[in-house]
Amino acid sequence: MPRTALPRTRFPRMKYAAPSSVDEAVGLLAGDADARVFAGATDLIPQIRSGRPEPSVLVDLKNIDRLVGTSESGGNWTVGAATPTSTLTADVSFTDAFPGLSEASGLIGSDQIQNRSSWGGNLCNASPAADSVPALVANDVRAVVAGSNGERTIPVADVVTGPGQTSLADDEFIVEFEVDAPAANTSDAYLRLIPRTEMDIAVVGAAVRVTMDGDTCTAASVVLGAVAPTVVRVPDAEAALVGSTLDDAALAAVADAASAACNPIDDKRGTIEYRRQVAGVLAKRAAVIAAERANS
Amino acid sequence: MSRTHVNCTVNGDEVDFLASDDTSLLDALRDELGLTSVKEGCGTGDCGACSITVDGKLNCSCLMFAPEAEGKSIGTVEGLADGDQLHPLQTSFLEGAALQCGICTPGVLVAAKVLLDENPSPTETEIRYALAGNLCRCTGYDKIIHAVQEAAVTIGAGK
Amino acid sequence: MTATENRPTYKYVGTRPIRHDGLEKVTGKARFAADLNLTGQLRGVMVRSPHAHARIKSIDTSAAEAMPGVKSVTTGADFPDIDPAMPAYDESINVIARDEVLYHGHVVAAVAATTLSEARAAAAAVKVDYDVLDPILSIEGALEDGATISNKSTRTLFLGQDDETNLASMAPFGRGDVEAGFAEADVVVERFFTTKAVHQGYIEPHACVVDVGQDGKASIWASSQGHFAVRSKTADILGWGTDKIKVTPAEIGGGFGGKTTIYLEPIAVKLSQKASRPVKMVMTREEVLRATGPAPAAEIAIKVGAKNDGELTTIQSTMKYSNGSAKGYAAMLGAMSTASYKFPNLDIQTFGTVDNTPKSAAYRAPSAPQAAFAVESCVDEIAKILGMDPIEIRLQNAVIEGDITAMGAPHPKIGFIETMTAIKDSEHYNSPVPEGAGRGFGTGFWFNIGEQSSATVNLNEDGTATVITGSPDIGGSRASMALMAAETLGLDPMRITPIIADTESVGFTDITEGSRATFATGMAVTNACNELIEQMKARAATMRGVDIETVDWLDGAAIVDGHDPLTIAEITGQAKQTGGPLTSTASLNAAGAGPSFAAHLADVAVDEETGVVTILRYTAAQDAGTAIHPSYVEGQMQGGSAQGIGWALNEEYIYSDDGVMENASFLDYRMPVASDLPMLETIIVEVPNPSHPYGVRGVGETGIVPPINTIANAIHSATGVRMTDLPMSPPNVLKAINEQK
Amino acid sequence: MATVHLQANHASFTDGVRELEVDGATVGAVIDELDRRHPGLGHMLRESASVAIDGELQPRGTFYAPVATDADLHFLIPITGG
Repeated sequence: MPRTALPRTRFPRMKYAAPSSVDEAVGLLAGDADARVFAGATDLIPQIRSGRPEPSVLVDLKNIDRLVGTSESGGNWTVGAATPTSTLTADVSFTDAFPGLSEASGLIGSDQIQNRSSWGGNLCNASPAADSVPALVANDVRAVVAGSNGERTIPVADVVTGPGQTSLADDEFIVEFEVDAPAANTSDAYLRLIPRTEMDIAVVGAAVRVTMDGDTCTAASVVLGAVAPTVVRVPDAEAALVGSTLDDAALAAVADAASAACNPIDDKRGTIEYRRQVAGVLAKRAAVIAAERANS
Repeated sequence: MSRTHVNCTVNGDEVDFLASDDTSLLDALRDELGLTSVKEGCGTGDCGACSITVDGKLNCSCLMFAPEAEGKSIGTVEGLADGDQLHPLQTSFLEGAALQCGICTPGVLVAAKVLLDENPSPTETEIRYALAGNLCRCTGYDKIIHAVQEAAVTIGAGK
Repeated sequence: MTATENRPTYKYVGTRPIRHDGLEKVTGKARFAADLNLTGQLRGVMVRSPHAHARIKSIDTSAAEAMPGVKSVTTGADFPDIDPAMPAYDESINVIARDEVLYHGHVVAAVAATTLSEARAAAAAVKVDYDVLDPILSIEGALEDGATISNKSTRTLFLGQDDETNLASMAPFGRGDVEAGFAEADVVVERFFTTKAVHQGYIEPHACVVDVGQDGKASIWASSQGHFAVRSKTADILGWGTDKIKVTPAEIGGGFGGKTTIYLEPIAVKLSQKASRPVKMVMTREEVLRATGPAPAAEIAIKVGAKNDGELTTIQSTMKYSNGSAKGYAAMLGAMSTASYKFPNLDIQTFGTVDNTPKSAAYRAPSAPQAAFAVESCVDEIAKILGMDPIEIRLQNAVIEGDITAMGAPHPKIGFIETMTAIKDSEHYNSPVPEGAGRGFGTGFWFNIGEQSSATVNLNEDGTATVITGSPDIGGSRASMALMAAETLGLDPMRITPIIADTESVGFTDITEGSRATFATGMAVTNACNELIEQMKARAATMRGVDIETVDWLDGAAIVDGHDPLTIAEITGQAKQTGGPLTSTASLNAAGAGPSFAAHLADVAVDEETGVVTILRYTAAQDAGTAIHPSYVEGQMQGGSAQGIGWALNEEYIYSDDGVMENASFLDYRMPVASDLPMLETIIVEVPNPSHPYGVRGVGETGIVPPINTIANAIHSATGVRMTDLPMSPPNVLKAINEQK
Repeated sequence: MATVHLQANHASFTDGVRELEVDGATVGAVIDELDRRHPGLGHMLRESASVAIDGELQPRGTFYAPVATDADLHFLIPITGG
């Protein structure tokens, strides 16, 4: 059934609410299944324009102190779920500690979007192409989720279950993220392919984190985006890296493993063949960058 | 339909307006406050014609709900000039012929102002990425980039 | 940088004053159509077809009419039927469907209500019962035996017959003997090229505000490339007289050909008339992409022969262009674009098709970029086979004045050789190709047109002047009008106020298209100013008490021997005593438009593992005839280049099997952003057009023609891969690289 | 006699003949004569054709332009632009 060509720029019925505490927000969600939380609305508003069902209540999370801002102690970071990604990319100590996570966050749209986009929104929009998610997973980041039954902490990898689908209950939302200090000689990198240099959705994304002992890789995580319904962790690529010096053979194995791990679709942004081939290329290139960073 | 009473400052003036909760800040600025320099080119945050500053940060007003402006300081191109004294960017755009049809110009000027406030002497590449969220279909960007570079020099010399 | 053939030196023409409308545009005060609001204004919203092709069985508007805030509703039944043989027919059914919808997003009804959200809700409540038909979505689909007829009003009249067809045109162009030509050729290159539909991409969506008064007269404020055309087209579609319609031009936020036609105005008039209230209609970006004219998709089979010495002997081609849902000349316009080279033997078969995609509209040098992609790629390939320099082989075969075009008519004076020579002499061409990159050269041209223009020039009592024309300013034409008036009168351009007047305040003026405004309207301005000089000489004779024959005009003053010169201000200051105000009007239908040629040079890097093409350096040279305001000539060259680069690399319409455009947003319809492009270097070549008082050719169109073939040739230099399908996007380039390995 | 050159889409009215000798003091007179010989062609040339007289492109709708006895007339498809 063709989509309607009827345009929409306004959102009838919807009410706006800006709670100032987590409990207040949970209350709003618990009372109304059609209520929806948002931070930057950079995905929400275009979705409503394109005809998705309109929420009854728009719950703006940006007025809750805990959801906006970052804190660091002993190299471990806590990042509010609605913190603008421009705050993270502008934070030198954060970017030094997690260069790949920072560059992935900084790739979510233009400067205009960067001042609105957040990890919480990028993750819960549950797009397979979300730029920050592969890097969050590669860094084993955890999400603190609040709801009627209190709070729980889960790996970011367990949040998205499919395109537009999350494991969060209707009355739950992410409050903050916990990022552990990286081990010694560990760093990360994120690369994505878009047809333009900006303002595009990733056709393929690849995040790699490695721990190096001299020239030898002792630990690795390789995570792909936009090549399957959810982000894909690639154990075979990780195995190919661990114990290697990232020599050509190892990198070729990484590329093959990454291509093999893809389960992509043909769509307006890329073909299956293209996504498979480029996933290997980006995984290989990201591994080299991460290793250089780990040793510097 | 419920309407929210919103208080904010726009280009330094305290203003208030009523906006139904389903209104975008773009529509509120244009229809309630008459700030028609803020243009709708796409309504999805992809063209930057509706660019404004919110507490000094660059935003697409089409991606904000009007009530989100409560207590915020909004800036548009109407506030760029100081009385009859044009901002150096406005002067360099005029002298450098950095506009043709002019529909994207207000948004480009707002984005360029934010860039120069944060980075007084940007490289060409930095300017191009800072303006990547502002589509222009007339100029090929060349004269826009040159005009921003020119304004950076003028502002630097003035300090 | 400018390369100039010796032409007269001017005092003002060729200078770069600040444009007269600039201040309003950098302060946000400029009023575009969507910025206007009238008291009691309603908002109008279209009801659009969810099907690409269907018969309308019935439309029930009763539910919509009963909804809150709704003041009027209209359907195709409110509009007169027009004879399909008349030019206005296609425009009329494109504005609002009658019994058949021809593409997804085709308007079937419209609603006006007190608020936009009420209007949208009501539009959604209009019930349309469709009988869905097979959509024709491709050129092959349209030409298949037994294909569904995509638009039953399309007839074979162009063949002197009257049958249903999916063909809009079918015409050969030819000369010489191609068989003999190929027989004597040492090298023959044969290729098949395809291009997708692309959009003009103006940032301002179509918009208008309409108020039909109690006297039944419609006042229209609209964004268009020609407000007189908005008046005549709206009158035709409504069956009204032009005296019942006044159109005031708003500032236009980009057109590039896409605003030479109309979509909203007749419907807004109907909604306003029924509601007795003003109505504003503004398209969304999605509506613009789904339902306003893209440039045609094309399929071009081509075979070019050459001798070992580089002489291009023969071209044979079959050019197929989609016109979208209505008739057009797209394919024939494409064939004309092969007129860059002498080609003693030429055989081009053209086929224009009609399908169930939006009615195509003009886009900068319509149909030329597609054809030039094919021709210039083959010429580049032949040069590489023969080991010749890509500029040398073109210089050897380039057309000059008197050479015959594909249509048989000879070329007037043109600057093709001079333009290519400017690139050959450029620092860019003479610098080494960057490590690992490839360099490409390509060319293109457009004929340009003249047509009707009017201008009124008033001299004010203090010696300032007002220049009033009917040509909307889409890229700095106010400044060029003022400069030509300044040069003719000898008056500082900053003392001249250029105005674009409504349809009741200036003489009829055709659309700003075909690069005609500075050429034709500029000619009218110049004529009016020359007439004013005669008037001022007469006034000076009166003031000095001498015979008019003894009065000369020099440098903005009347010269009478033995007296001080009389300045314009002195003459206008005495106008009351010497016969009243000084004013002059000139109108014309301009002949002798001069073709403008361009040559482009690009250095590109190709990531052979991802197919990503990066443009490292770009230079464009173009013959402007005379550059009235060089900054805006450069602007036209740079804008055309950027649009051509977007067309080459990433822009395309992507349709689902049921004819729904899948990328109807600026996120997925990928126009170049600032970080995609390098600086766009320009070289203005000036080979004056003898048919214009200041040698103007018009520069708007040509810049978009060379980029596609220039970049394709550069990609070949970098990778050895010959790209024949657009866009040359990362997936398509990587696929071509893989296939070559 | 002026020499008239037609495009193929016009020649469908002339059984494929693309070049004709025609008398006429103006473009309009030439079109009228062509229409007399080939009914329907006149309407097509008036509605949808540009004309070049001895190589100079005339604006659409110029029917009173003088035609010299030895003139070369090319009827072209209507040239427009963006």
